Amino acid sequence: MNTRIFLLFGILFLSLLLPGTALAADQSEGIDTGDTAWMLVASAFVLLMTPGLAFFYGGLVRRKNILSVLMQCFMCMCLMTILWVLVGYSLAFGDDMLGGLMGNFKYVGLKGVGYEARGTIPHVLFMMFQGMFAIITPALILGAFAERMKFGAFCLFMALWLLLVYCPVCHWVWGGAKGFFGLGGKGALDFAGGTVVHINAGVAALAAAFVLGKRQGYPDKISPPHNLPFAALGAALLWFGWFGFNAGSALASNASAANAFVGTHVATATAGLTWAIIDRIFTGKATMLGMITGAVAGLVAITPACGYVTPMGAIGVGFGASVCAYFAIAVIKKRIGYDDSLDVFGVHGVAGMWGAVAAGLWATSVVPGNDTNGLFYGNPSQVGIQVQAVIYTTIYSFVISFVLLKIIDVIVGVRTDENSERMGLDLTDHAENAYTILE
Amino acid sequence: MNTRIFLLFGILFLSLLLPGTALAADQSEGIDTGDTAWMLVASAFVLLMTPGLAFFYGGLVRRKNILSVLMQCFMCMCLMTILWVLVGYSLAFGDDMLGGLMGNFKYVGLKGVGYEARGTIPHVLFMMFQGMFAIITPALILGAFAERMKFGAFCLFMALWLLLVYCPVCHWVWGGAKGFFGLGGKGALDFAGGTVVHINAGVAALAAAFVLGKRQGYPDKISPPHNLPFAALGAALLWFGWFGFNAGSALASNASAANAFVGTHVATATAGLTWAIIDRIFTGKATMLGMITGAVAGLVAITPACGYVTPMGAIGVGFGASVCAYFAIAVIKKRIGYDDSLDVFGVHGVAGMWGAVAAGLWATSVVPGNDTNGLFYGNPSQVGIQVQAVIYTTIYSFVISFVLLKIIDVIVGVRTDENSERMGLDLTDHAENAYTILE
Amino acid sequence: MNTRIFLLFGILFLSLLLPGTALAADQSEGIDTGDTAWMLVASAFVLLMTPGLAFFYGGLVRRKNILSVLMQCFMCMCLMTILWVLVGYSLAFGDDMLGGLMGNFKYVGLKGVGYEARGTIPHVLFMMFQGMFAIITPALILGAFAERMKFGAFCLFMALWLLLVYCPVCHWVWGGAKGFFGLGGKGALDFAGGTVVHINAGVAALAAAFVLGKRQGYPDKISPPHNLPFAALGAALLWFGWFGFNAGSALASNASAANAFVGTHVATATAGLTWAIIDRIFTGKATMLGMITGAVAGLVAITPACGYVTPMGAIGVGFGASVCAYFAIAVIKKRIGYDDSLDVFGVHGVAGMWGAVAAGLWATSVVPGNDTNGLFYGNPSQVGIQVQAVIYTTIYSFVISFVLLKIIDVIVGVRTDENSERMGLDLTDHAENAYTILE
Amino acid sequence: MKYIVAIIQSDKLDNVLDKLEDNGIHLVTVTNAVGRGRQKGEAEVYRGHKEIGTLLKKVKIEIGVNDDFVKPAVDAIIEASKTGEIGDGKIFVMALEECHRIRTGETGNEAIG
Amino acid sequence: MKYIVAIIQSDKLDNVLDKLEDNGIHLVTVTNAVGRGRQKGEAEVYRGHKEIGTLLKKVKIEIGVNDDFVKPAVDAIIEASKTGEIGDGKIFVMALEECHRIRTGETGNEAIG
Amino acid sequence: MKYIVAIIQSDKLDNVLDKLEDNGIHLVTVTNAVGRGRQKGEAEVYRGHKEIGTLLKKVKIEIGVNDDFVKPAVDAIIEASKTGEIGDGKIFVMALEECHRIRTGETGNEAIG
Ligand SMILES: Nc1ncnc2c1ncn2[C@@H]1O[C@H](COP(=O)(O)OP(=O)(O)O)[C@@H](O)[C@H]1O
Ligand SMILES: Nc1ncnc2c1ncn2[C@@H]1O[C@H](COP(=O)(O)OP(=O)(O)O)[C@@H](O)[C@H]1O
Ligand SMILES: Nc1ncnc2c1ncn2[C@@H]1O[C@H](COP(=O)(O)OP(=O)(O)O)[C@@H](O)[C@H]1O
Repeated sequence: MNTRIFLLFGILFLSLLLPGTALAADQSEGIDTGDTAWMLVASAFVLLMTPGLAFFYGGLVRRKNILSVLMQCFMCMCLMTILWVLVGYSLAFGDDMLGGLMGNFKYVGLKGVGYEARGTIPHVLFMMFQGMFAIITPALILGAFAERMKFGAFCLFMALWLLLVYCPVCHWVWGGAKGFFGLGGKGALDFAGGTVVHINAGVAALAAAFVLGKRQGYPDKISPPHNLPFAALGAALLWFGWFGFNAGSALASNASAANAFVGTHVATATAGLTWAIIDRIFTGKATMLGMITGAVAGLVAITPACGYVTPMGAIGVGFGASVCAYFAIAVIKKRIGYDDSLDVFGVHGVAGMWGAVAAGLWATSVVPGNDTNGLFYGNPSQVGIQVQAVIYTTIYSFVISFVLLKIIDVIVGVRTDENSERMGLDLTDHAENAYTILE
Repeated sequence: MNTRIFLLFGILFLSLLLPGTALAADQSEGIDTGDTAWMLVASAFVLLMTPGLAFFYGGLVRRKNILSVLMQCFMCMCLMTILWVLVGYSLAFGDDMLGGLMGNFKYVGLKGVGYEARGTIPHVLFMMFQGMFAIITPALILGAFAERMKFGAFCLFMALWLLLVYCPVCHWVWGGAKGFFGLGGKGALDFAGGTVVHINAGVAALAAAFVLGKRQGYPDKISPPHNLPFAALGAALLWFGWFGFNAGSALASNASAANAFVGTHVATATAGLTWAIIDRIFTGKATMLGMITGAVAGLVAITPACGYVTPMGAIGVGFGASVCAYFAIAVIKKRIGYDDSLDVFGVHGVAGMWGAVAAGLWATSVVPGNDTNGLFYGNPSQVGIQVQAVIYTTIYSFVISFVLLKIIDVIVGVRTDENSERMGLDLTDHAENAYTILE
Repeated sequence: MNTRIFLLFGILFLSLLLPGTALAADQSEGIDTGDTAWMLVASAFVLLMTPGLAFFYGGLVRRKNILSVLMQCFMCMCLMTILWVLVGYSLAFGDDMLGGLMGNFKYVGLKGVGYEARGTIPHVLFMMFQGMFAIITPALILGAFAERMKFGAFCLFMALWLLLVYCPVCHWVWGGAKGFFGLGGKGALDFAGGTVVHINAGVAALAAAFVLGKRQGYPDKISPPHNLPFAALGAALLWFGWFGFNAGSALASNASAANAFVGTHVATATAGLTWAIIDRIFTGKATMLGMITGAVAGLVAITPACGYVTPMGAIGVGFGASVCAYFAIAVIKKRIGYDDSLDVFGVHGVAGMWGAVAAGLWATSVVPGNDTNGLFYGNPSQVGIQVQAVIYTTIYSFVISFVLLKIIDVIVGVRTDENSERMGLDLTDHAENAYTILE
Repeated sequence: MKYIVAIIQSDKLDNVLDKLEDNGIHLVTVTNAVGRGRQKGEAEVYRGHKEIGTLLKKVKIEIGVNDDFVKPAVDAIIEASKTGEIGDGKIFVMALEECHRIRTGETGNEAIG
Repeated sequence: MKYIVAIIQSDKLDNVLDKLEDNGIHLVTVTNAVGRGRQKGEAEVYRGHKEIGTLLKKVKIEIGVNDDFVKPAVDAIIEASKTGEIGDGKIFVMALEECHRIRTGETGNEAIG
Repeated sequence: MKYIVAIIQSDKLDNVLDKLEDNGIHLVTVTNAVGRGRQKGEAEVYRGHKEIGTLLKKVKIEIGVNDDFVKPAVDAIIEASKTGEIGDGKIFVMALEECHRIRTGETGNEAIG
């Protein structure tokens, strides 16, 4: 595995020494300073979500595995970035290739991605904003196999998943794909990544949970979250960063962005409250972990919908998000019995599906920048289009992720050995301890 | 209590299914992308303050109560948001009702809060920015009764306090109230919330400390802050977010915002340094907790003044903030002997009062967007107006908060039972532990 | 020491009461709302870097010293701010004085720093943005003498270092210095502070490590980082805030800022990945601490270059950063044997030097806002200019820092006594404990 | 000389320390502990998954005493930490053969107090 | 009565607690510990600096038992915590002279179980 | 066989471990502890409120040894951890009746070393 990364890296470095591959000079005409300001900030916000996720996840694992979670998140921040600028952006946003399955190689090495306006912001900034999505999406998956995946296999899987799953689905929805795969072209609504990001990652997580199998001692002998304040910190950073994710997806600083911002906030608040109430009803007490889990489910669900629904519609989206995710985690998961360590499928997959469908329910052309109405505004057919997008993404993501993991398992093995799992990945995979005991 | 929230929630959810209540379509004319970019960001910054507060407070309580503090903060983020969009915004920014005591119901359910420009930003964004203030203000209070209030009673109190205390006072100062309550109309200066936010919350905190009574073992057997780095993290997030709070209150990205930004930073720095020096003088050593407490007091004090004073004036405001707050906490509190667990009254109430008065001292028309001079610039009468605003707010907030708590106490009881207090609220109210001991 | 600060403070406070020193009113003509929005945000981002640094450093020290690190960082946030607005800004950005060694006193007390446009943003905002740099730069140094410097001596050193080292070097590069010192005038490229910030601080750190000497027990009996998740949190905040630092240095929201943003991100990702690979090769495992250390080294190295190199060039800059810093820390430091507690020289000094040189390699006029080419684009002489700037800064910073510390050592003593070092600075210097043991 | 080990409710520690002081016993060492006993834990809930913790937070006190201080020590602990509810804990007493004060090198009865 | 102190691999705690229960021993107290033994630590690496930790994470179990429960307790611990690899730990048994249950004031054999 | 419990200044742990090694004692278990003694705590100040902590951070070392290693162990600890200032701590020695090595099932003198 090691050598593979190595090779890749070597080639890539050499290519830098050839200045000829650089970008062409161009004008800053058509660039709006306000929109650019917002997109600079939004990009930074989205980047911050990955450390947010790291703490959200890291607080929930056992003391001996927190660094492995943080490390995997940071690795996504590094590895995905490089893959994205070298080839991923091209696969996602290039012109159709393989019948629209993915983009072609026109933007490889950022060739042709310059400083000219794309919309009202520099093209290179658009590329970066999208690149931040390409970091967090794979990172979401890791919650499913936390505490037991080999680090080398992790890196390999993530790299391949980005190129073979994320980039294609991104291309279908946002990259202008035509023909069979052109979900965007077919009119599927996905403002900020319900299908591309959350269903995609959530379903891949389910596949991973199946391939990796259960942790030793699951479900009865797994000790509870080792540091819930860290999880709360992570949730807070996610909430904060998600404003960039959703309102940034307007790609401008306008009323559409404002609407997405408000919808995001309202849905999240509703979902957090809803989970707290469900908790209270079913287990007698409102829990902090429940509330932040609900909030994240709300953020997930509003993601595809935030550019199409009003703030009032967002209440409906948020409410449904927690109901669906709770049900998936507390009932379905138990019944089926897979070990999705940190409930990625429940929170991202299920709430993501709900959100995609909900966009088809509450979408309204009242919202600036949107002409599509949903079921509640007299257009029942939109629900069908949404469901179709969900199904395509689910099948594609599950199948490819499953196969990828199986192949990697054969080549290098995905699961750490029993002894390493007992001692914890921090020490055995990264040669570190998160906390000292005495000093 | 449970059932009450429930009902509320049910009604609210049903109302969503009626698409007729949606917002009217409208133009994005008059919207400035730069101003909107700044206000989007500022709103996110202000949201981040509440988790910041959660860690600032959470680090100071005992290990067994940190989750209850985090949970209460997250609950404010959820519950206040929903109340705000449903009715709070209307009560605060609607047209006068009850002789100007609060706003009327014109904006209920965000009816009429659309995408048209309010100033130079979309109205819905203005609503959201203000909504973030409605989250943090009640959250501030919880430091006073930390470690001993029942969670159900907490939710009830917070909801009522928002509607019956926050919204009215907000209406008086910023909502265009006329007549007796029209503090804004009378010329009281409050740029970003000295009266509305800090005095209001600080005084309510004092009332709460009286109603709730002392914690078991207070003052001698309360162990020290369990995690001061968390408190420092919280203070850092507060400082950061406060730029959105204060400079965002310019509602535009202009010289007034820049001045508020600089004043905020300078006053905070001065106050932090001042507290460190006071600490050194009176107890021999400069403490980290003292420095961050001072910084927060500085942030509080500059809040009402930052749109009116120069950066040099801000030094004066910051200096006075720490002196007043230190005196209130280290001397007055001890003498009176109430148990304001995390010194909300001292830091927010007292420093807030100082800041409101200080705005009347250092205000100068040199600052862009301001025509009012203060005492040091030849207008002594402004001090009187400021004092009047402080007094009105103090009396109103104290009385209503006190009565509210007493009523809630009779109905559901505000204080947790002795055994729960001993075991900690994390376990008894939220069925969780913040940290594992062994793994 | 105490009394000194005191005096300073007294004088300063009195000066406030003289309203005559205030700023002149002026127009907001020429101010762009988009640029201003971005610079408001960028300033806040840079401020957040200092707490980020506090956690990055604080997580790496022993449990008994974390508060002292946090306190020193917060002290920089307070003390440097005040010095900056009172006199530092003037020394850095005033007109030449002492033959261009530093700026003159024209801006003392922010006299003449008003609301008029400087570029396209209010002058006062430009002053503040620069002020945030003046906070973090001294703070960087403290990693070198963590766990053993007296707090009083620390304050004194920091204050003097700001005025006598930071302000002059800042003046040479960005302040328009002419003549011998005018590095900027000579064409040295330093977009966001490779020389001014990182080399400057890194070299001062080396001087400090020599003057302070080794910690008791170094190198064998120093226990490992007490809280690596805190270090990861700090690294995440640094990465996030650095977007403000680098892209903010464009002083506008344009294509140059976008390019700096992308370059920053790409270089950081590359450097993080590179360190992980080096770790894997030399010690068998990729470590979390290594990856975040690499990322910070990448951030440092791209700082001077980000406004001149393309995203592809940034890959080269990032790669070299980790290679150089790793070599400096794992090989050179061991051989020379000084105790730079948290590797400030290795990470900031060495990677900063690499970055300054690398700017001279990959600079290209393709990048908007830049006309200078580097070696790889046909202009070998640029490398010489860069090396010269590095040498000047290194010599000046080392000599003055060393002398300053020696003088302070004679007057008040820089090193804490043996017993305090054993017990930890938290308790002995700040009268606090970071964590409780029992509750 | 005896070596006393007491496991008590953690929030009773302050009480116990005070009472020991009253009974003339100043020197003690305290550690964190968790214990399994008859006491039922509070239910914990993580994402709808209910668990009853079996290991509950306690505090362990250790005291080396001369023989005639055993009773005062035991009495003090019982008096100060008894809540009457299950979970109050135990006191164990063992024989202590030697005691050294590190600072002075004193041993035995002189060293202990 | 005896006082048993066992140092075991920390991840074997659940096993040991279950097995003790099976053997009729319910009451135990547990604390975190680190130990130096024959076991070699995993190398730790901090910025290229390799260290072999000598103090490894363990868990300490303490049990006060009546004499006839010593063997069941020791057997249970050995059976449940043995991995066969270096680092499995030790069991120490000491004489216990007194035992008090704080809640009831019971002493001796009645108090212990 | 004896069971030695030593409470020492926490920053002297490294010294003590080295010295024990020198005296032929390799196997030890260490836990965090806090202690109340003659030593006065440093004042702590929280928002102007001064407190003198009475429980100070210590480290507890436990060693099971054969009889002839008691003296070397005690000497090593005293030598390596003595600062001469109040707060240096104590060493307690108890009789140890049984010792089992979990890995091998060995008992008694063979198991201990
Ligand atoms: N025989 C024992 N050995 C070790 N620890 C014990 C023993 N008996 C009780 N304990 C400790 O005392 C605590 C309280 O015991 P428990 O049975 O819950 O209550 P009670 O002593 O009031 O009946 C336990 O959690 C455990 O830590
Ligand atoms: N004589 C002893 N005194 C105190 N603790 C001991 C003693 N012997 C072993 N231990 C504890 O048991 C742990 C395991 O011992 P080790 O020698 O590594 O393995 P093993 O017992 O399998 O040979 C040590 O880390 C230490 O905590
Ligand atoms: N009799 C005792 N029983 C338990 N612990 C003790 C006893 N005597 C001393 N200690 C421990 O030793 C530590 C140091 O004791 P102290 O009286 O402060 O210093 P010195 O032993 O140098 O006189 C105490 O904090 C406590 O933890």
